[in-house]
Amino acid sequence: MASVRVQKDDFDPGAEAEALARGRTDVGAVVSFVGYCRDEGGSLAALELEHYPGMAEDEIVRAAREAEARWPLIGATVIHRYGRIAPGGRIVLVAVAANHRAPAFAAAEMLMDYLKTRAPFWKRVIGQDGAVQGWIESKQEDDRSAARWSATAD
Amino acid sequence: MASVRVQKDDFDPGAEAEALARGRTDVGAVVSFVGYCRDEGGSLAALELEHYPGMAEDEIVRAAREAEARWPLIGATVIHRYGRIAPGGRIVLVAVAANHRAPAFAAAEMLMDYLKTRAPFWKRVIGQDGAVQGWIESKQEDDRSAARWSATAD
Amino acid sequence: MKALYFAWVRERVGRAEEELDPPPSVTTVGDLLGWLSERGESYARAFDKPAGVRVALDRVHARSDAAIAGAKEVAFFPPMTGG
Amino acid sequence: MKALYFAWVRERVGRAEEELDPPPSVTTVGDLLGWLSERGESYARAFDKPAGVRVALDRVHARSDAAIAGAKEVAFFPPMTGG
Repeated sequence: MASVRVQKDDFDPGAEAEALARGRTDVGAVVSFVGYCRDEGGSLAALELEHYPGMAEDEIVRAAREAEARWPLIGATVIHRYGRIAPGGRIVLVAVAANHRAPAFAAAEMLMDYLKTRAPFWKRVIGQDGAVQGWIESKQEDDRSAARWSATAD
Repeated sequence: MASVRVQKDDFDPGAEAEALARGRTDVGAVVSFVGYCRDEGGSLAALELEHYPGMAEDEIVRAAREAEARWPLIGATVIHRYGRIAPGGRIVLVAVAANHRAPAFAAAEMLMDYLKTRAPFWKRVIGQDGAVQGWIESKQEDDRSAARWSATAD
Repeated sequence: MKALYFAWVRERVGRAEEELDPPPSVTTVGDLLGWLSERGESYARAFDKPAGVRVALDRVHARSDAAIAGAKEVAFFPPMTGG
Repeated sequence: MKALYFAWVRERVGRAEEELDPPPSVTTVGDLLGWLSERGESYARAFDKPAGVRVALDRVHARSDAAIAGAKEVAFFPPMTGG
């Protein structure tokens, strides 16, 4: 049921979120998350995102199925970009529609935690001189955040 | 810092959320919530929202200040409509921008919980025959959800 | 002080606002609710379950034990159902 | 089996993909990592801290003790940093 896209192109977050509710009267809540490329300290020309084609989509679909099994969702859209993304550019969208706000918030947070820790994407830093400055390291904080969803009995 | 609007007119959730990130390179995350008028069982012509002008704005501003004191937010927009809203129509928007996703999610959830339990709005049901069918009752579940934010030591 | 009534409190009282001039013995929000409930049948209907009615003093939520001294605007309404 | 390398694993190995034909004694993901680390300097650099390298079998995350029998595609990559 979830719509999952892995693409180079930018997306329209508002249109994606609204599409989940349009023409329906059972949707009470749409939560959407947009992740942007941040420039930490003015030295970043771009982030370059590498991904594992095929597995990236599969892994996001698995995460979405887990969310759907866990909460009563009406719809979900996940878009993750790859390639070069300049500061201020959009990287990822998670949008979730549900009857009520609690499942919509929880599912959106779970999907983001899973995207961070399980979807096969890797970011590296391109400096303003055009030089590749190495791969961004994964954060333990993200692992802890993702562990919330397996630690809970619910 | 937060932008708070109480209005009769509809709003554009995508434009509001994007405005928080546009032209900036420090925003890493924008979480937005849109609440819609649901039709529970096909008998609803509209919800009619009454509010307390002046206090509604004040109370939302107070909630936004609490969120800003609690988490490092870059921006926040809250819009709450009043008047008649048909099934499928938008009622409320909360959009929060932050460096990272955790504070953006937490602040958006807190703001929604506070809007539900502390902002002076009251909904009543207008049936398909045009008859007023009485006031919607508040939910204990909403009070419990809002209590999360005072129970936490953080 | 100016009193405002909202939602079913407004409907039961039969008006949206009025001037109130409570006696000096009425010092708290709780006192005010008790005094209002004795002003006649429509007020009794609105205020007979005082726990069900919320009160704001000058546009800030106030508890039953809050002092009303100095308040210019007092509002009475059911638990909120916005969002 | 077809091997794919991503991010700094790809850079250290010096290629994005290749065919692997491990000996029958290599039965688990952990065995495979050990075997690869002994294929020369570039592989040693990529696989010397095996805990740092994640593995997927046929596009599903696999732990060190997972059996590789039957897998057509195995991928090696650092911890993920998407989202």
